[in-house]
Amino acid sequence: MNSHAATIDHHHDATTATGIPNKKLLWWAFLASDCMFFGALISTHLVYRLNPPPGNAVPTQIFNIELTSFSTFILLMSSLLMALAVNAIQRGNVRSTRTMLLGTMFFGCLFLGGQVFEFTHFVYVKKMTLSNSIFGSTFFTLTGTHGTHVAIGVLLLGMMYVRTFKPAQGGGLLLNFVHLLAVCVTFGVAFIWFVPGMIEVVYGASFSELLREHAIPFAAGIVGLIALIALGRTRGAVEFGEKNAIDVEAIGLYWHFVDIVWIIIFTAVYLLEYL
Amino acid sequence: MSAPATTADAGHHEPSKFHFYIQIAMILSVITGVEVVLVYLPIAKWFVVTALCTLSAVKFMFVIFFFMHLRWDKVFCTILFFIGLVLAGGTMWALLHIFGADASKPLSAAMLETAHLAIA
Amino acid sequence: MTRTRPAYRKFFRFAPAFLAGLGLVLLTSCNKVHQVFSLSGPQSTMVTDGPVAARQWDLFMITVYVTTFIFIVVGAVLAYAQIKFRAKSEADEKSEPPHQGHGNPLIEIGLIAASVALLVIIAIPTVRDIWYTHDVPDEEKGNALDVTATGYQWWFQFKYDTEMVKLPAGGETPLVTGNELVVPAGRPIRVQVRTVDVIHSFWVPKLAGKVDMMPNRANFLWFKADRPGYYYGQCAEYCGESHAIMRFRVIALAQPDYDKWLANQKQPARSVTAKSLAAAASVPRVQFASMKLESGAALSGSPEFDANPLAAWHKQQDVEKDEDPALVAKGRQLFSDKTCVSCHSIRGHEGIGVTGPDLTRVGSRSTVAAGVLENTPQLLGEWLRRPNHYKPGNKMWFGGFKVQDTQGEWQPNPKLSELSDAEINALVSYLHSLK
Amino acid sequence: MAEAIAKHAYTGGAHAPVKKATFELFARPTAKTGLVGWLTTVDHKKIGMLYGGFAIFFFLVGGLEALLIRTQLIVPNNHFLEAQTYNELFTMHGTTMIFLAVMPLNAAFFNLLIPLQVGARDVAFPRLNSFSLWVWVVGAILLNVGWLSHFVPAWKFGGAPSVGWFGYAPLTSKAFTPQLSTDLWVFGLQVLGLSSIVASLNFIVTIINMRAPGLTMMRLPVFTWMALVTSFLLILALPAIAIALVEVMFDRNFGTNFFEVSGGGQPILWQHLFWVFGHPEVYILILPPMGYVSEILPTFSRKPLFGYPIIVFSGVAIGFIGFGVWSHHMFTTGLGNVATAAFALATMAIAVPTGVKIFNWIGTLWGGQIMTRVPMMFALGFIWMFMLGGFSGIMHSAAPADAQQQDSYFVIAHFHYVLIGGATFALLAAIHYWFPKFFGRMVPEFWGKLSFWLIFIGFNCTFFPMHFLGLNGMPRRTWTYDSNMGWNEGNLVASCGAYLLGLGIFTYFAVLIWSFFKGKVAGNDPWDGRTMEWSIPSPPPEHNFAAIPTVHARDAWWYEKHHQEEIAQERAEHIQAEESHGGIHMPDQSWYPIIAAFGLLIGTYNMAQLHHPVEMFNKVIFATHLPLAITGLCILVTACYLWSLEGPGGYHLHIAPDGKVTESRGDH
Ligand code: HEA
Ligand code: HEA
Ligand code: HEC
Ligand code: CUA
Ligand SMILES: [Cu+2]
Repeated sequence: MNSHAATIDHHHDATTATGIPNKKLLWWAFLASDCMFFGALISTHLVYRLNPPPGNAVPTQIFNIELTSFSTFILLMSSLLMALAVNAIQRGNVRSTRTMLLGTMFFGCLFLGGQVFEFTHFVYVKKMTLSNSIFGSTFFTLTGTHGTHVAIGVLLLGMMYVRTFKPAQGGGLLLNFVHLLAVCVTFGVAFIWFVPGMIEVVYGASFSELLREHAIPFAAGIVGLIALIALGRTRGAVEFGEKNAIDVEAIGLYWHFVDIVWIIIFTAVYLLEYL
Repeated sequence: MSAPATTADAGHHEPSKFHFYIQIAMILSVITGVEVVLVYLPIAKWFVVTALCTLSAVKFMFVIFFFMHLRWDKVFCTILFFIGLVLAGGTMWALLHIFGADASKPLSAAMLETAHLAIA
Repeated sequence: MTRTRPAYRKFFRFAPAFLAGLGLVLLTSCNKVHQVFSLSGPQSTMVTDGPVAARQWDLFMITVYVTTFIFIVVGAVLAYAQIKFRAKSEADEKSEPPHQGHGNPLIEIGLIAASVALLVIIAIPTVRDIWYTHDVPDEEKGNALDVTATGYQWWFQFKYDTEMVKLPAGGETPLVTGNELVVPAGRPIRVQVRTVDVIHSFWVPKLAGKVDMMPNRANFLWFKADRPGYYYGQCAEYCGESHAIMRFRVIALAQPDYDKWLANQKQPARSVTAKSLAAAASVPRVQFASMKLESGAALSGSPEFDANPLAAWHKQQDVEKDEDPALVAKGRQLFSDKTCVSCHSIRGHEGIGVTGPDLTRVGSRSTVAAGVLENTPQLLGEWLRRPNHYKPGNKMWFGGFKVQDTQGEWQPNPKLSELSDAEINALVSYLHSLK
Repeated sequence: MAEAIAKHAYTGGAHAPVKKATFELFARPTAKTGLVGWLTTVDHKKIGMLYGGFAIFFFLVGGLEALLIRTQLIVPNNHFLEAQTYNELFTMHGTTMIFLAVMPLNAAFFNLLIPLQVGARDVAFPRLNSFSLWVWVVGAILLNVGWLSHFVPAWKFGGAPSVGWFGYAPLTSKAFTPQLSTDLWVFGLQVLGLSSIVASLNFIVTIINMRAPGLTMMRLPVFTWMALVTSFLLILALPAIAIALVEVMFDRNFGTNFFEVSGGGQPILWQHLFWVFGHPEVYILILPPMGYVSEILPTFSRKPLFGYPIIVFSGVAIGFIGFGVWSHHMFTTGLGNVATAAFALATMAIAVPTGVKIFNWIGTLWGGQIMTRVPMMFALGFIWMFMLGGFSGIMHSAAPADAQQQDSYFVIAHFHYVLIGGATFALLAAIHYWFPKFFGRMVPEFWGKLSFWLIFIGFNCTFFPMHFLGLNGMPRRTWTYDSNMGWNEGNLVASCGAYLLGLGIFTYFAVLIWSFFKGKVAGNDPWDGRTMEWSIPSPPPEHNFAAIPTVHARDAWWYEKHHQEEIAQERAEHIQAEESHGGIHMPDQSWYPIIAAFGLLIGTYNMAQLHHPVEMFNKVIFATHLPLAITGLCILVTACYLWSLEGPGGYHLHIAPDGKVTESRGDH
């Protein structure tokens, strides 16, 4: 079977009883389930907002709405890139798919970095921790779970990205593994140290101070980045192609879902507090 | 099959939605902007809450129907997802009502109220 | 599948009929079986003594009537189908299959409608009674007595919110008792249920269904005792190791008796002086040699007690005749020395503790340790000697008799670990003088 | 063209090029038998049997726990067990029976039957299926390791979990149960939930997407329908408890305040989240049994199911309404009148669709030729007993009356009637019914009937008196009671009944074991069945169907039996078509699912004791368990990654005209 011999209809799979590809069905069912996950978490948060106990944190004094709005925007953009990645692979364009995947991961990282900054800021500056108020407990757990979803999404995208390099003739597992490691290190360093640090800088911290403070992680990040660039050059034919559109699309579904959950969190947890 | 897929006959592919997606993303960003501005405007609270909920719902629908392709997929996918969505929404609604009822006022919050009374 | 029907088939065919017959015979004749199905125990929900429990039982009976009716109808049809359409022989089983009918929508809709109609019969009184059992009816609100019941692992504290007692140091505080709630009969009682630790539940079956003592929630229930009586209560929500024996009692008294009881409660703890004695005692009354209790025995009510618990309770209120002031004084001293005071209060005497039940009038209670043991001198002594045997894990043992070392292991508390017989004797005399 | 896709996309993934030089960490096992064969299997039938075997083992363990409970309660003030041990026993009895016996037994039947009934060669994601199984095993281990501390003092778990099967907060907080056992309970349930969600997603896709040609949804066997509804219930209900467990876990380990009253927490929230899961859970337990019964009754009445569409619809309705009644477990927690009334009425509403099922089963019997074989007896027993249990459920739903029943033995009676008289009877029916299919041997009728009567009588002796105990005020979860409460006789009868019941269960399984070795050889279709699984050999071959069948009617096999020529021709064509494009594609076995599960075991076991130092050989090796926990999770992630790279792989089977099956790998 050749990719140019057949038109692949990305909305119909002739081998299944319903015409929906198995993977797509699996992911939609999982997302239905995930609705309940977040439903339970958001309920917990809102239930405790109904009748706050004495000594509860006051959200509006803690939130930084500009930053959060910016994060929201970032996540929306990542969704756009994800949609474009699917669009690209459905048209058989592996190159462009890679770029879009990296872009999605990059924006995901920005979002995560923003959250890391937000969390540390809340804990060290606003003195709101996981345990010193019920608001802290529910807020961190809810947004943290969402953040974990994003992080898992980045990891999955990274795996997908690395997989686009799998040589057509097989083999290369080790290289593949190193590649994945480079992705993890680079993006990990980016969202744990680099992005939050840069936000500090935007808010007035000194850049050189930052460099000195996190010298080791930054060095690791740069090594990772170089490895990424080196490994990212095309090396012969790859196995990945238009037929894998469903794989990219599946992860895309997950990614967009994480985005819509944030749409709800942004309104229910942040914006409504300002009324 | 291993050839870089860019060489594939473009005629067989469905038309690119590149520009369409960008337009959607722009609409989404604008809505987000409007939302943030809304909460600071001096208008009636009920109106803002309604507006926020509607706008979020609109964003939600845009993402699932366009970015997540529901619009182009079999309806069954939509049904499947909405089963989860509706049940989750219903459960949340019920929980919020149960906890919002007078009988559910926690003692710790009641303490806060009496403290306020004492001050007043 | 053998050709000839094995003989055992006959047995199995008649087994149901045989069983039904046996069941009937047993049900009607045998006394033991009668006891199994009789519902007249001290915690019966059927033999009710108050309007709330009565309503609940009546509602239950409505559900029983409706479901029994359905059971008889559906069961009859089912049994008929099972017998009528059974393949009679091997040949039957191999014959042409019966008509492959697929169903009949009219029958279905009819049955659905019938089910809904039957459910409405249950639903209406259910909703009515939810409101009735929730709170004291408006016309009786003015007459209601408010108390607060608080659950502790594993005992109950009762506070009379409106009955104030003077503190020796000045000021006043609501009257507090433990494990026995004394109320006036004929008046609605509104109980605020609270807890200091985990979830417990307040349940006096003959008076009212249970309401849980939820942490951080202002739950309450109401009941009314139609007549004076002695009622058994029990914690009904699993609350840890000794949940099974977290019991309590409600004693309903006629209003004059109640007033008398209340007046006495408001006094500080009773002190025994030579003057207050009716007659001099000579022998210690507690015989510890016989303290061993066999398994299976009733611990919380002797036959005499069970014959008329209310009378037994009244008797318990009387001061004992043969008190020994010296022994009592020694007991009072020990109560301080052995650090009992750190957990228990005896209003007017020593004692400031709040982690254990208030003991100001412990001698007049009919049970010890939340309904576990009858409050006889012997059993009270048993309690003091081996609290953990009678109530595993209880906080008097773990925290009093045993304390935690730095490793978190429980070590015997040198002050308290083993009380001698003489000490127990003195303590019991003292505690029983507190009427 | 479409056929070509069919061949490849059957396993849903990328097709590896012919000459593969993958750097393999673990060579893909090919052994079909032996330890490796079972550990790495992706065959739904083997996975089903493993589920079934484990589940039956735990059913016996749970039953043993029940017998210990009944022995303690046989006389008042008994000292056979200590209070703490008793509490561990009922907690683990409930948890074991529900999560480790009935649920996995249902999962076993899902695995065994769904692909056969929809006419597929395996489930949609075979390796994921194997992953669910092993993850389930991890959960079972975590829940049960606590018992070890009763035997080996060095294992300081503080005994088995003792918080009750619904673990109400705040009893589960560190202040009240500092022991490790509670942490293990939390993680154990969490892991079991993960397993169930993954398995259910798989079944949903299988049922919806892998149906044979002609098998429309309204021709699906009722069992498969109920499996579908159950799977939906699982994926939608489990998240609620998963979140609740996360919250408890955070409370215990990271000082959050979800259920911590001093920080403003409300323990009632746990109850809501638990029962949002817990009530659908009881329908998760009963819907598959309703499915078995709906298969067995028509077979032995030799008539199709009466009112098929309505039975299906009412199953869906039960599932849906089941999400709106959870607070009927909380009538005594002071919900407020409106909420109480609303939940009471919603609960009653469930009687309607359930009743519809009962009526239709009776309708199925009506006018049939009832053959009272053992499975049929259990199925009929199910109808009777489940009906009784349902009625006591209706009594509970009258909220004010429930104030007297809640947490009393009346509830124990109710749910054992629905769980044993309902779920277990149907499961025993199902085991007996499908045993010949999967082991190729018949179970002797006499011994089957004897065990039925022992179980039936024992069961009623045990649990019928409990209604009266409950109404007479006996609270549940009490390790002892006093002799003056009027409960002595009832408890004595119940305990004796339990021994009889135990004898019945013992007979039942002993006979099964005997039949496995010595039973009469069964043909393909010993009961004159109606659904597709009876059309293939017993035990079914690895590839299930020589040719994927085309379905023409609701009771597909029954139809085929009555239209033999037409079908035979169709079959032959199918076989030929399949062989012409390379034979039957079968997925390869894989090590990664079990390795991933192993990583999960290491991870969760150590996460449960995060704040304890790691001791080995009386030496502290790490200050906390964190490094080990991370190691476990890394194993998990790595295994998943390798799994995704490995691809479904696969080989082909070729069926010669004489029925001989040969295997080919690689090139085709
Ligand atoms: C298989 C599991 C199963 C099933 C199917 C059910 C079915 C039902 N259950 Fe049960 N239930 C449990 C398992 C189950 N339950 C468990 C495990 C608990 C205790 C948990 C714990 O506390 O540990 C429990 C507890 C429980 C409670 C809480 C009791 C308490 O703690 O206070 C309630 C309250 O309403 C309840 C109600 C019902 C009802 C109304 C049904 C209905 O679905 C029943 C419907 C069936 C019928 C009614 C019979 C057939 C119908 C007809 C013949 C039609 C005509 C009938 C009428 C019109 C009435 N159940
Ligand atoms: C499907 C679920 C299920 C099943 C099948 C059972 C089966 C039984 N249960 Fe069940 N039970 C529950 C679910 C179930 N239970 C739940 C959820 C609770 C609530 C727990 C809680 O409160 O948290 C409970 C609680 C509970 C109690 C109340 C405890 C208390 O509140 O204090 C009692 C008391 O009698 C009891 C008895 C029994 C008995 C006698 C059986 C019998 O049917 C068992 C029959 C089986 C056997 C007797 C096995 C025979 C085996 C052998 C003879 C061989 C043994 C060999 C090996 C182990 C290798 N159960
Ligand atoms: C660590 C605290 C503590 C200490 C010290 C302590 N107790 Fe207690 N005591 C309790 C608690 C808690 C209970 C309730 C036990 C239960 O029923 O669960 C109790 C119950 C009792 C009761 C039964 C009360 C009733 O209402 O049923 C008596 C009597 C009693 N204690 C006497 C004593 C005596 C005498 C001493 C000293 C020798 C003592 N206690 C020391 C905590 C303590
Ligand atoms: Cu308190 Cu049970
Ligand atoms: Cu329920």
